[in-house]
Amino acid sequence: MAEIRLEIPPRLDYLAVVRLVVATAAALDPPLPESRLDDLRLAVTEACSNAIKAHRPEAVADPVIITCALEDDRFEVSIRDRGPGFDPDALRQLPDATDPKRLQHESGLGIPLIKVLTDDVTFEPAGDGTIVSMTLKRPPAPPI
Amino acid sequence: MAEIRLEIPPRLDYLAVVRLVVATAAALDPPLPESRLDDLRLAVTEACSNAIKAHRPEAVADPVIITCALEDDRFEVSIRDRGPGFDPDALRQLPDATDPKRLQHESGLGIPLIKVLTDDVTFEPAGDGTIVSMTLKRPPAPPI
Amino acid sequence: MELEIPDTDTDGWTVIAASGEIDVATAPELREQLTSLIADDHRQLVVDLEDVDFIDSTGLGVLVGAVRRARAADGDLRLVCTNSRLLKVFDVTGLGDVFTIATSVDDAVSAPATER
Amino acid sequence: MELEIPDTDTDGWTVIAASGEIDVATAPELREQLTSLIADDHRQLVVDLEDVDFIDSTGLGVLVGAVRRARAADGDLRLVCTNSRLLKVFDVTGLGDVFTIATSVDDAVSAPATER
Ligand SMILES: Nc1ncnc2c1ncn2[C@@H]1O[C@H](COP(=O)(O)OP(=O)(O)O)[C@@H](O)[C@H]1O
Ligand SMILES: Nc1ncnc2c1ncn2[C@@H]1O[C@H](COP(=O)(O)OP(=O)(O)O)[C@@H](O)[C@H]1O
Repeated sequence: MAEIRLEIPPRLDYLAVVRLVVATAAALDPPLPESRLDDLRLAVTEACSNAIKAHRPEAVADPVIITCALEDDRFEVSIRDRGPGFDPDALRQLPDATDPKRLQHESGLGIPLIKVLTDDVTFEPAGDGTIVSMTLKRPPAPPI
Repeated sequence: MAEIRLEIPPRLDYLAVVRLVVATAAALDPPLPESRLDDLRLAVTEACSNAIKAHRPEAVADPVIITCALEDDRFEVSIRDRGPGFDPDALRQLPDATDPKRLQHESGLGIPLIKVLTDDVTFEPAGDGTIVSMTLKRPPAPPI
Repeated sequence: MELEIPDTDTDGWTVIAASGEIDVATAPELREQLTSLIADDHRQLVVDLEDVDFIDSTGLGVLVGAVRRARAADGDLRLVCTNSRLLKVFDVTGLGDVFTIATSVDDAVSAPATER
Repeated sequence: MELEIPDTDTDGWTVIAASGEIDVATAPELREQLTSLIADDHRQLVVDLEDVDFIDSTGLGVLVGAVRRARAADGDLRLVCTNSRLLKVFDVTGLGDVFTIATSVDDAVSAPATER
Protein backbone atom coordinates (compact mmCIF):
# COMPACT_ATOMS: atom_id res chain seq x y z
CA MET A 1 0.00 0.00 0.00
CA ALA A 2 1.31 3.43 -0.91
CA GLU A 3 0.10 6.72 0.50
CA ILE A 4 0.28 10.26 -0.84
CA ARG A 5 -0.49 13.16 1.45
CA LEU A 6 -1.11 16.73 0.34
CA GLU A 7 -1.64 19.75 2.56
CA ILE A 8 -2.99 22.96 1.07
CA PRO A 9 -3.98 26.35 2.43
CA PRO A 10 -7.77 26.64 2.78
CA ARG A 11 -8.11 28.64 -0.44
CA LEU A 12 -10.34 27.82 -3.38
CA ASP A 13 -7.66 28.59 -5.96
CA TYR A 14 -5.79 25.49 -4.76
CA LEU A 15 -8.54 23.14 -5.90
CA ALA A 16 -6.96 22.75 -9.33
CA VAL A 17 -3.77 21.46 -7.64
CA VAL A 18 -5.78 18.95 -5.62
CA ARG A 19 -7.58 17.65 -8.70
CA LEU A 20 -4.28 17.17 -10.48
CA VAL A 21 -2.57 15.38 -7.64
CA VAL A 22 -5.42 13.03 -6.87
CA ALA A 23 -6.08 12.16 -10.51
CA THR A 24 -2.37 11.65 -11.20
CA ALA A 25 -2.05 9.40 -8.15
CA ALA A 26 -5.08 7.39 -9.22
CA ALA A 27 -3.67 6.99 -12.72
CA LEU A 28 -0.59 5.23 -11.35
CA ASP A 29 -0.41 1.50 -11.78
CA PRO A 30 -2.94 -0.12 -11.66
CA PRO A 31 -4.76 2.91 -13.07
CA LEU A 32 -8.40 3.74 -12.56
CA PRO A 33 -10.20 3.82 -15.91
CA GLU A 34 -10.47 7.30 -17.48
CA SER A 35 -14.17 7.70 -16.71
CA ARG A 36 -13.59 6.90 -13.05
CA LEU A 37 -10.80 9.49 -12.98
CA ASP A 38 -13.43 12.02 -14.05
CA ASP A 39 -15.70 10.86 -11.22
CA LEU A 40 -12.82 11.16 -8.80
CA ARG A 41 -11.81 14.65 -9.95
CA LEU A 42 -15.34 15.93 -9.42
CA ALA A 43 -15.99 14.14 -6.12
CA VAL A 44 -12.68 15.40 -4.71
CA THR A 45 -13.40 18.94 -5.89
CA GLU A 46 -16.77 18.90 -4.15
CA ALA A 47 -15.43 17.49 -0.87
CA CYS A 48 -12.44 19.79 -0.90
CA SER A 49 -14.40 22.92 -1.68
CA ASN A 50 -16.72 22.10 1.23
CA ALA A 51 -13.66 21.61 3.44
CA ILE A 52 -12.15 24.92 2.38
CA LYS A 53 -15.45 26.77 2.87
CA ALA A 54 -15.81 25.16 6.30
CA HIS A 55 -12.55 26.83 7.37
CA ARG A 56 -13.87 30.22 6.43
CA PRO A 57 -16.40 31.31 9.06
CA GLU A 58 -13.78 31.00 11.75
CA ALA A 59 -10.96 32.03 9.43
CA VAL A 60 -9.01 28.89 10.27
CA ALA A 61 -5.59 29.05 8.62
CA ASP A 62 -4.76 25.38 9.24
CA PRO A 63 -4.23 23.36 6.09
CA VAL A 64 -6.79 21.10 4.51
CA ILE A 65 -5.19 17.64 4.38
CA ILE A 66 -5.79 15.27 1.48
CA THR A 67 -4.61 11.68 1.84
CA CYS A 68 -4.66 9.14 -0.99
CA ALA A 69 -4.26 5.45 -0.23
CA LEU A 70 -3.38 3.38 -3.27
CA GLU A 71 -4.58 -0.15 -2.68
CA ASP A 72 -4.50 -2.88 -5.30
CA ASP A 73 -8.26 -3.22 -5.40
CA ARG A 74 -9.34 0.36 -4.63
CA PHE A 75 -8.31 4.01 -4.45
CA GLU A 76 -9.16 5.84 -1.25
CA VAL A 77 -8.99 9.56 -0.70
CA SER A 78 -9.82 11.37 2.50
CA ILE A 79 -10.15 15.10 3.08
CA ARG A 80 -9.72 16.49 6.54
CA ASP A 81 -10.77 19.98 7.53
CA ARG A 82 -10.78 22.00 10.76
CA GLY A 83 -14.25 23.42 10.22
CA PRO A 84 -17.27 23.41 12.54
CA GLY A 85 -18.51 19.99 11.39
CA PHE A 86 -22.01 19.15 10.14
CA ASP A 87 -24.61 16.43 10.02
CA PRO A 88 -24.76 14.98 6.49
CA ASP A 89 -28.05 13.21 7.27
CA ALA A 90 -29.76 16.48 8.12
CA LEU A 91 -29.23 18.05 4.68
CA ARG A 92 -32.39 19.00 2.80
CA GLN A 93 -33.15 17.02 -0.34
CA LEU A 94 -33.26 18.87 -3.62
CA PRO A 95 -36.59 18.87 -5.51
CA ASP A 96 -36.81 16.56 -8.49
CA ALA A 97 -35.49 17.94 -11.81
CA THR A 98 -39.04 17.94 -13.25
CA ASP A 99 -40.35 20.03 -10.33
CA PRO A 100 -40.34 23.76 -11.25
CA LYS A 101 -39.12 24.45 -7.69
CA ARG A 102 -35.83 22.76 -8.62
CA LEU A 103 -34.66 26.01 -10.21
CA GLN A 104 -34.85 27.79 -6.85
CA HIS A 105 -31.80 25.81 -5.69
CA GLU A 106 -28.41 26.93 -6.91
CA SER A 107 -26.49 24.97 -4.28
CA GLY A 108 -26.69 21.69 -2.42
CA LEU A 109 -25.47 19.47 -5.27
CA GLY A 110 -22.04 18.69 -3.82
CA ILE A 111 -22.77 15.87 -1.44
CA PRO A 112 -25.37 14.21 -3.71
CA LEU A 113 -22.71 14.24 -6.47
CA ILE A 114 -20.08 12.73 -4.17
CA LYS A 115 -22.54 9.95 -3.30
CA VAL A 116 -23.26 8.98 -6.90
CA LEU A 117 -19.70 9.37 -8.18
CA THR A 118 -17.93 7.23 -5.57
CA ASP A 119 -18.36 3.61 -4.56
CA ASP A 120 -18.39 4.56 -0.90
CA VAL A 121 -18.25 7.72 1.18
CA THR A 122 -18.19 8.33 4.92
CA PHE A 123 -18.38 11.60 6.88
CA GLU A 124 -16.66 11.39 10.24
CA PRO A 125 -16.53 14.14 12.84
CA ALA A 126 -12.86 14.46 13.79
CA GLY A 127 -12.77 16.36 17.07
CA ASP A 128 -12.04 19.74 15.56
CA GLY A 129 -13.33 19.16 12.04
CA THR A 130 -14.55 16.59 9.55
CA ILE A 131 -12.96 13.74 7.61
CA VAL A 132 -14.68 12.84 4.36
CA SER A 133 -13.42 9.49 3.04
CA MET A 134 -14.22 8.33 -0.47
CA THR A 135 -13.49 5.00 -2.13
CA LEU A 136 -13.36 4.13 -5.82
CA LYS A 137 -12.90 0.46 -6.61
CA ARG A 138 -10.37 -0.55 -9.20
CA PRO A 139 -11.63 -2.94 -11.85
CA PRO A 140 -10.40 -6.49 -11.19
CA ALA A 141 -7.21 -7.37 -13.08
CA PRO A 142 -7.95 -9.37 -16.22
CA PRO A 143 -7.39 -13.12 -15.74
CA ILE A 144 -4.00 -14.33 -16.98
CA MET B 1 2.57 33.20 2.62
CA ALA B 2 0.97 29.95 1.55
CA GLU B 3 2.47 26.50 1.92
CA ILE B 4 1.77 23.26 0.09
CA ARG B 5 3.12 20.02 1.48
CA LEU B 6 3.26 16.74 -0.39
CA GLU B 7 4.35 13.38 0.97
CA ILE B 8 5.09 10.52 -1.39
CA PRO B 9 6.38 6.99 -1.02
CA PRO B 10 10.08 6.76 -1.93
CA ARG B 11 9.32 5.35 -5.40
CA LEU B 12 10.55 6.74 -8.70
CA ASP B 13 7.18 6.36 -10.42
CA TYR B 14 5.88 9.15 -8.15
CA LEU B 15 8.21 11.74 -9.67
CA ALA B 16 5.66 12.72 -12.31
CA VAL B 17 3.20 13.59 -9.51
CA VAL B 18 5.81 15.75 -7.79
CA ARG B 19 6.62 17.63 -11.00
CA LEU B 20 2.94 18.32 -11.57
CA VAL B 21 2.25 19.54 -8.05
CA VAL B 22 5.26 21.78 -7.80
CA ALA B 23 4.79 23.31 -11.25
CA THR B 24 1.08 23.84 -10.65
CA ALA B 25 1.78 25.50 -7.31
CA ALA B 26 4.40 27.75 -8.88
CA ALA B 27 1.98 28.73 -11.65
CA LEU B 28 -0.46 30.13 -9.09
CA ASP B 29 -0.67 33.87 -8.79
CA PRO B 30 1.84 35.52 -9.16
CA PRO B 31 3.05 32.84 -11.57
CA LEU B 32 6.65 32.01 -12.36
CA PRO B 33 7.33 32.58 -16.07
CA GLU B 34 6.98 29.45 -18.25
CA SER B 35 10.74 29.02 -18.75
CA ARG B 36 11.33 29.14 -14.99
CA LEU B 37 8.62 26.52 -14.53
CA ASP B 38 10.73 24.29 -16.79
CA ASP B 39 13.79 24.98 -14.64
CA LEU B 40 11.76 24.16 -11.53
CA ARG B 41 10.35 20.91 -12.95
CA LEU B 42 13.83 19.66 -13.76
CA ALA B 43 15.51 20.84 -10.54
CA VAL B 44 12.76 19.25 -8.44
CA THR B 45 12.97 16.01 -10.41
CA GLU B 46 16.71 15.82 -9.79
CA ALA B 47 16.49 16.58 -6.07
CA CYS B 48 13.55 14.25 -5.59
CA SER B 49 15.07 11.37 -7.48
CA ASN B 50 18.21 11.69 -5.34
CA ALA B 51 15.99 11.70 -2.24
CA ILE B 52 14.12 8.59 -3.38
CA LYS B 53 17.34 6.77 -4.25
CA ALA B 54 18.80 7.75 -0.87
CA HIS B 55 15.95 5.92 0.86
CA ARG B 56 16.79 2.71 -0.93
CA PRO B 57 19.88 1.30 0.74
CA GLU B 58 18.14 1.26 4.09
CA ALA B 59 14.80 0.35 2.53
CA VAL B 60 13.25 3.19 4.45
CA ALA B 61 9.48 3.21 4.06
CA ASP B 62 9.14 6.77 5.36
CA PRO B 63 7.77 9.28 2.85
CA VAL B 64 9.80 11.85 0.96
CA ILE B 65 8.35 15.23 1.96
CA ILE B 66 8.10 18.08 -0.50
CA THR B 67 7.20 21.52 0.84
CA CYS B 68 6.46 24.53 -1.37
CA ALA B 69 6.42 28.00 0.13
CA LEU B 70 4.72 30.56 -2.09
CA GLU B 71 6.14 33.95 -1.27
CA ASP B 72 5.34 37.12 -3.19
CA ASP B 73 8.89 37.55 -4.40
CA ARG B 74 10.03 33.92 -4.64
CA PHE B 75 9.03 30.30 -4.80
CA GLU B 76 10.77 27.94 -2.41
CA VAL B 77 10.66 24.17 -2.51
CA SER B 78 12.35 21.84 -0.09
CA ILE B 79 12.75 18.09 -0.32
CA ARG B 80 13.35 16.07 2.79
CA ASP B 81 14.54 12.49 2.75
CA ARG B 82 15.49 9.92 5.37
CA GLY B 83 18.58 8.71 3.58
CA PRO B 84 22.15 8.36 4.85
CA GLY B 85 23.11 11.96 4.01
CA PHE B 86 26.08 13.10 1.90
CA ASP B 87 28.59 15.88 1.48
CA PRO B 88 27.71 17.94 -1.60
CA ASP B 89 31.13 19.62 -1.57
CA ALA B 90 32.92 16.29 -1.87
CA LEU B 91 31.31 15.35 -5.20
CA ARG B 92 33.71 14.80 -8.11
CA GLN B 93 33.55 17.35 -10.89
CA LEU B 94 32.58 16.15 -14.34
CA PRO B 95 35.18 16.59 -17.10
CA ASP B 96 34.56 19.41 -19.55
CA ALA B 97 32.24 18.63 -22.48
CA THR B 98 35.19 18.97 -24.92
CA ASP B 99 37.24 16.42 -22.96
CA PRO B 100 36.85 12.92 -24.49
CA LYS B 101 36.74 11.55 -20.93
CA ARG B 102 33.39 13.32 -20.48
CA LEU B 103 31.69 10.39 -22.21
CA GLN B 104 32.83 8.02 -19.45
CA HIS B 105 30.35 9.68 -17.09
CA GLU B 106 26.71 8.72 -17.40
CA SER B 107 25.74 10.10 -13.99
CA GLY B 108 26.59 13.01 -11.73
CA LEU B 109 24.64 15.68 -13.61
CA GLY B 110 21.82 16.09 -11.08
CA ILE B 111 23.34 18.46 -8.56
CA PRO B 112 25.17 20.57 -11.17
CA LEU B 113 21.82 20.96 -12.94
CA ILE B 114 20.06 21.97 -9.73
CA LYS B 115 22.73 24.61 -9.17
CA VAL B 116 22.37 26.23 -12.58
CA LEU B 117 18.57 26.00 -12.75
CA THR B 118 17.75 27.57 -9.38
CA ASP B 119 18.58 30.96 -7.92
CA ASP B 120 19.68 29.37 -4.68
CA VAL B 121 20.09 25.87 -3.27
CA THR B 122 21.17 24.60 0.13
CA PHE B 123 21.85 21.05 1.31
CA GLU B 124 21.25 20.60 5.02
CA PRO B 125 21.82 17.43 6.98
CA ALA B 126 18.61 16.85 8.94
CA GLY B 127 19.49 14.39 11.68
CA ASP B 128 18.22 11.31 9.92
CA GLY B 129 18.39 12.56 6.34
CA THR B 130 18.86 15.56 4.10
CA ILE B 131 16.83 18.66 3.29
CA VAL B 132 17.50 20.18 -0.13
CA SER B 133 16.00 23.68 -0.36
CA MET B 134 15.74 25.47 -3.68
CA THR B 135 14.64 29.03 -4.41
CA LEU B 136 13.42 30.55 -7.66
CA LYS B 137 12.84 34.29 -7.59
CA ARG B 138 9.67 35.68 -9.07
CA PRO B 139 10.14 38.55 -11.50
CA PRO B 140 9.31 41.90 -9.87
CA ALA B 141 5.73 43.03 -10.49
CA PRO B 142 5.58 45.60 -13.29
CA PRO B 143 5.39 49.18 -11.99
CA ILE B 144 1.85 50.58 -11.82
CA MET C 1 -11.79 29.38 -17.25
CA GLU C 2 -12.11 31.81 -20.16
CA LEU C 3 -15.29 33.41 -21.48
CA GLU C 4 -15.85 34.70 -24.97
CA ILE C 5 -18.93 36.65 -26.03
CA PRO C 6 -19.20 37.60 -29.71
CA ASP C 7 -20.40 41.15 -30.42
CA THR C 8 -23.26 39.98 -32.58
CA ASP C 9 -26.14 37.75 -31.59
CA THR C 10 -27.11 34.59 -33.51
CA ASP C 11 -30.77 34.87 -34.52
CA GLY C 12 -31.55 36.86 -31.39
CA TRP C 13 -29.55 34.55 -29.11
CA THR C 14 -26.46 35.72 -27.25
CA VAL C 15 -23.74 33.06 -27.25
CA ILE C 16 -21.30 32.77 -24.35
CA ALA C 17 -18.44 30.41 -25.16
CA ALA C 18 -16.71 29.14 -22.04
CA SER C 19 -13.47 27.18 -21.98
CA GLY C 20 -11.27 25.48 -19.40
CA GLU C 21 -12.42 24.50 -15.92
CA ILE C 22 -15.57 25.91 -14.33
CA ASP C 23 -15.23 25.35 -10.61
CA VAL C 24 -16.02 27.16 -7.39
CA ALA C 25 -12.98 29.37 -7.94
CA THR C 26 -13.89 30.45 -11.48
CA ALA C 27 -17.70 30.14 -11.59
CA PRO C 28 -18.33 33.58 -10.01
CA GLU C 29 -17.07 35.23 -13.21
CA LEU C 30 -19.57 33.22 -15.25
CA ARG C 31 -22.35 34.12 -12.81
CA GLU C 32 -21.54 37.82 -13.12
CA GLN C 33 -21.53 37.70 -16.92
CA LEU C 34 -24.81 35.84 -17.17
CA THR C 35 -26.50 38.01 -14.56
CA SER C 36 -25.49 41.24 -16.26
CA LEU C 37 -26.45 39.95 -19.73
CA ILE C 38 -29.95 39.08 -18.48
CA ALA C 39 -30.19 42.41 -16.66
CA ASP C 40 -29.30 44.08 -19.99
CA ASP C 41 -32.27 42.34 -21.58
CA HIS C 42 -30.34 39.52 -23.28
CA ARG C 43 -32.94 36.97 -22.29
CA GLN C 44 -32.07 34.36 -24.91
CA LEU C 45 -28.73 32.88 -24.02
CA VAL C 46 -26.67 29.98 -25.30
CA VAL C 47 -23.77 28.82 -23.12
CA ASP C 48 -21.33 26.92 -25.32
CA LEU C 49 -19.55 24.31 -23.18
CA GLU C 50 -17.67 22.62 -26.04
CA ASP C 51 -14.27 23.77 -24.79
CA VAL C 52 -15.03 23.18 -21.12
CA ASP C 53 -13.40 20.09 -19.69
CA PHE C 54 -14.58 20.31 -16.10
CA ILE C 55 -17.62 21.67 -14.29
CA ASP C 56 -18.41 21.33 -10.59
CA SER C 57 -21.60 21.85 -8.56
CA THR C 58 -20.96 25.57 -8.23
CA GLY C 59 -20.75 25.90 -12.01
CA LEU C 60 -23.97 23.91 -12.37
CA GLY C 61 -25.61 26.16 -9.77
CA VAL C 62 -24.66 29.23 -11.79
CA LEU C 63 -26.36 27.76 -14.86
CA VAL C 64 -29.46 26.88 -12.82
CA GLY C 65 -29.73 30.42 -11.43
CA ALA C 66 -29.30 31.93 -14.88
CA VAL C 67 -31.86 29.69 -16.60
CA ARG C 68 -34.36 30.60 -13.86
CA ARG C 69 -33.84 34.32 -14.40
CA ALA C 70 -33.89 33.97 -18.19
CA ARG C 71 -37.15 32.02 -18.15
CA ALA C 72 -38.71 34.41 -15.63
CA ALA C 73 -38.06 37.10 -18.27
CA ASP C 74 -39.68 34.90 -20.96
CA GLY C 75 -36.32 33.89 -22.36
CA ASP C 76 -34.25 30.75 -22.01
CA LEU C 77 -30.71 29.56 -21.44
CA ARG C 78 -29.64 26.65 -23.61
CA LEU C 79 -26.43 24.67 -23.58
CA VAL C 80 -24.11 23.33 -26.26
CA CYS C 81 -22.33 20.23 -25.05
CA THR C 82 -21.17 16.95 -26.63
CA ASN C 83 -18.42 16.10 -24.10
CA SER C 84 -19.45 12.81 -22.47
CA ARG C 85 -17.62 13.81 -19.30
CA LEU C 86 -19.88 16.83 -18.83
CA LEU C 87 -23.01 15.13 -20.15
CA LYS C 88 -22.61 12.52 -17.43
CA VAL C 89 -22.67 15.25 -14.79
CA PHE C 90 -25.88 16.74 -16.23
CA ASP C 91 -27.29 13.25 -16.34
CA VAL C 92 -26.53 12.14 -12.77
CA THR C 93 -27.75 15.44 -11.31
CA GLY C 94 -31.01 15.35 -13.30
CA LEU C 95 -30.10 18.75 -14.76
CA GLY C 96 -30.14 17.22 -18.23
CA ASP C 97 -33.95 17.42 -17.87
CA VAL C 98 -33.85 21.08 -16.89
CA PHE C 99 -31.81 22.40 -19.82
CA THR C 100 -32.09 22.13 -23.57
CA ILE C 101 -28.72 20.62 -24.44
CA ALA C 102 -27.79 20.81 -28.13
CA THR C 103 -24.84 19.56 -30.14
CA SER C 104 -24.10 22.90 -31.81
CA VAL C 105 -24.92 26.58 -31.42
CA ASP C 106 -27.11 26.38 -34.53
CA ASP C 107 -29.06 23.49 -33.08
CA ALA C 108 -29.38 25.29 -29.78
CA VAL C 109 -30.92 28.44 -31.27
CA SER C 110 -33.24 26.49 -33.58
CA ALA C 111 -34.45 24.03 -30.92
CA PRO C 112 -38.21 24.22 -30.34
CA ALA C 113 -39.30 26.21 -27.30
CA THR C 114 -40.12 23.62 -24.67
CA GLU C 115 -43.11 23.78 -22.36
CA ARG C 116 -41.81 24.07 -18.79
CA MET D 1 7.68 7.78 -22.46
CA GLU D 2 7.02 5.90 -25.72
CA LEU D 3 9.61 4.66 -28.21
CA GLU D 4 9.04 4.03 -31.87
CA ILE D 5 11.59 2.40 -34.14
CA PRO D 6 10.72 2.14 -37.85
CA ASP D 7 11.55 -1.17 -39.52
CA THR D 8 13.65 0.44 -42.20
CA ASP D 9 16.75 2.54 -41.76
CA THR D 10 17.19 6.02 -43.24
CA ASP D 11 20.37 6.03 -45.36
CA GLY D 12 21.98 3.51 -43.02
CA TRP D 13 20.85 5.32 -39.87
CA THR D 14 18.42 3.74 -37.42
CA VAL D 15 15.92 6.27 -36.10
CA ILE D 16 14.46 5.96 -32.60
CA ALA D 17 11.57 8.36 -32.06
CA ALA D 18 10.91 9.00 -28.38
CA SER D 19 7.90 10.83 -26.98
CA GLY D 20 6.64 11.97 -23.59
CA GLU D 21 8.83 12.33 -20.50
CA ILE D 22 12.26 10.73 -20.23
CA ASP D 23 13.07 10.60 -16.54
CA VAL D 24 14.76 8.26 -14.10
CA ALA D 25 11.62 6.11 -14.08
CA THR D 26 11.37 5.71 -17.86
CA ALA D 27 14.99 6.14 -19.07
CA PRO D 28 15.95 2.48 -18.41
CA GLU D 29 13.73 1.41 -21.32
CA LEU D 30 15.56 3.82 -23.63
CA ARG D 31 18.92 2.56 -22.36
CA GLU D 32 17.92 -1.02 -23.08
CA GLN D 33 16.77 -0.23 -26.61
CA LEU D 34 19.89 1.72 -27.49
CA THR D 35 22.22 -0.84 -25.97
CA SER D 36 20.64 -3.71 -27.83
CA LEU D 37 20.55 -1.79 -31.12
CA ILE D 38 24.28 -1.07 -30.85
CA ALA D 39 24.95 -4.68 -29.85
CA ASP D 40 23.04 -5.73 -32.99
CA ASP D 41 25.45 -3.66 -35.07
CA HIS D 42 23.21 -0.63 -35.57
CA ARG D 43 26.04 1.78 -34.96
CA GLN D 44 24.51 4.80 -36.68
CA LEU D 45 21.64 6.01 -34.55
CA VAL D 46 19.37 9.03 -34.59
CA VAL D 47 17.32 9.70 -31.48
CA ASP D 48 14.40 11.91 -32.45
CA LEU D 49 13.42 14.03 -29.43
CA GLU D 50 10.83 16.17 -31.23
CA ASP D 51 7.93 14.72 -29.22
CA VAL D 52 9.78 14.65 -25.93
CA ASP D 53 8.75 17.37 -23.52
CA PHE D 54 10.94 16.53 -20.57
CA ILE D 55 14.35 14.95 -20.03
CA ASP D 56 16.24 14.63 -16.77
CA SER D 57 19.88 13.84 -15.94
CA THR D 58 19.25 10.10 -16.11
CA GLY D 59 17.89 10.46 -19.64
CA LEU D 60 20.92 12.56 -20.58
CA GLY D 61 23.20 9.92 -19.05
CA VAL D 62 21.58 7.25 -21.21
CA LEU D 63 22.32 9.29 -24.34
CA VAL D 64 25.93 9.87 -23.21
CA GLY D 65 26.49 6.15 -22.62
CA ALA D 66 24.98 5.28 -26.00
CA VAL D 67 26.98 7.85 -27.98
CA ARG D 68 30.15 6.53 -26.35
CA ARG D 69 29.37 2.96 -27.36
CA ALA D 70 28.29 3.99 -30.86
CA ARG D 71 31.47 5.98 -31.46
CA ALA D 72 33.63 3.22 -30.00
CA ALA D 73 32.14 1.04 -32.77
CA ASP D 74 32.93 3.73 -35.37
CA GLY D 75 29.34 4.87 -35.47
CA ASP D 76 27.58 7.87 -33.96
CA LEU D 77 24.41 8.84 -32.13
CA ARG D 78 22.83 12.07 -33.32
CA LEU D 79 19.85 13.93 -31.95
CA VAL D 80 16.88 15.68 -33.51
CA CYS D 81 15.63 18.46 -31.28
CA THR D 82 14.16 21.93 -31.81
CA ASN D 83 12.32 22.24 -28.46
CA SER D 84 13.88 25.21 -26.65
CA ARG D 85 13.08 23.60 -23.32
CA LEU D 86 15.28 20.60 -24.10
CA LEU D 87 17.92 22.60 -25.97
CA LYS D 88 18.43 24.65 -22.83
CA VAL D 89 19.21 21.48 -20.88
CA PHE D 90 21.78 20.37 -23.47
CA ASP D 91 23.20 23.87 -23.37
CA VAL D 92 23.60 24.28 -19.60
CA THR D 93 25.10 20.81 -19.21
CA GLY D 94 27.60 21.34 -22.03
CA LEU D 95 26.19 18.24 -23.74
CA GLY D 96 25.21 20.39 -26.72
CA ASP D 97 28.93 20.21 -27.58
CA VAL D 98 29.04 16.43 -27.29
CA PHE D 99 26.16 15.62 -29.65
CA THR D 100 25.31 16.57 -33.19
CA ILE D 101 21.88 18.13 -32.70
CA ALA D 102 19.89 18.60 -35.92
CA THR D 103 16.51 20.12 -36.67
CA SER D 104 15.20 17.10 -38.62
CA VAL D 105 15.99 13.45 -39.18
CA ASP D 106 17.17 14.27 -42.72
CA ASP D 107 19.54 16.91 -41.44
CA ALA D 108 20.78 14.53 -38.76
CA VAL D 109 21.71 11.76 -41.21
CA SER D 110 23.29 14.16 -43.69
CA ALA D 111 25.31 16.11 -41.13
CA PRO D 112 29.07 15.93 -41.74
CA ALA D 113 30.95 13.44 -39.59
CA THR D 114 32.63 15.49 -36.88
CA GLU D 115 36.16 14.98 -35.68
CA ARG D 116 36.01 14.01 -31.99
N1 LIG E 1 -16.65 19.55 5.46
C1 LIG E 1 -17.75 20.23 5.86
N2 LIG E 1 -17.76 20.91 7.04
C2 LIG E 1 -18.85 21.60 7.44
N3 LIG E 1 -20.02 21.66 6.75
C3 LIG E 1 -20.08 20.99 5.57
C4 LIG E 1 -18.97 20.26 5.06
N4 LIG E 1 -19.35 19.68 3.89
C5 LIG E 1 -20.62 20.07 3.67
N5 LIG E 1 -21.08 20.85 4.67
C6 LIG E 1 -22.42 21.45 4.79
O1 LIG E 1 -23.30 20.73 3.96
C7 LIG E 1 -23.95 21.62 3.06
C8 LIG E 1 -24.27 20.93 1.76
O2 LIG E 1 -23.06 20.67 1.05
P1 LIG E 1 -23.10 20.37 -0.51
O3 LIG E 1 -24.06 19.25 -0.77
O4 LIG E 1 -21.69 20.15 -0.97
O5 LIG E 1 -23.70 21.65 -1.18
P2 LIG E 1 -23.21 23.18 -1.14
O6 LIG E 1 -21.74 23.16 -0.80
O7 LIG E 1 -23.49 23.67 -2.50
O8 LIG E 1 -24.05 23.85 -0.09
C9 LIG E 1 -23.01 22.80 2.93
O9 LIG E 1 -23.68 23.97 2.57
C10 LIG E 1 -22.43 22.89 4.33
O10 LIG E 1 -23.29 23.59 5.18
N1 LIG F 1 19.54 13.44 -0.90
C1 LIG F 1 20.68 12.72 -0.99
N2 LIG F 1 21.00 11.84 -0.01
C2 LIG F 1 22.14 11.12 -0.10
N3 LIG F 1 23.02 11.21 -1.12
C3 LIG F 1 22.76 12.07 -2.12
C4 LIG F 1 21.58 12.87 -2.11
N4 LIG F 1 21.60 13.65 -3.22
C5 LIG F 1 22.73 13.34 -3.89
N5 LIG F 1 23.45 12.39 -3.22
C6 LIG F 1 24.74 11.82 -3.62
O1 LIG F 1 25.35 12.69 -4.55
C7 LIG F 1 25.68 12.00 -5.76
C8 LIG F 1 25.58 12.94 -6.96
O2 LIG F 1 24.22 13.28 -7.20
P1 LIG F 1 23.81 13.86 -8.61
O3 LIG F 1 24.67 15.03 -8.93
O4 LIG F 1 22.35 14.12 -8.57
O5 LIG F 1 24.15 12.73 -9.65
P2 LIG F 1 23.63 11.21 -9.74
O6 LIG F 1 22.35 11.16 -8.98
O7 LIG F 1 23.47 11.00 -11.20
O8 LIG F 1 24.73 10.38 -9.14
C9 LIG F 1 24.70 10.85 -5.80
O9 LIG F 1 25.21 9.77 -6.57
C10 LIG F 1 24.57 10.48 -4.33
O10 LIG F 1 25.62 9.66 -3.93
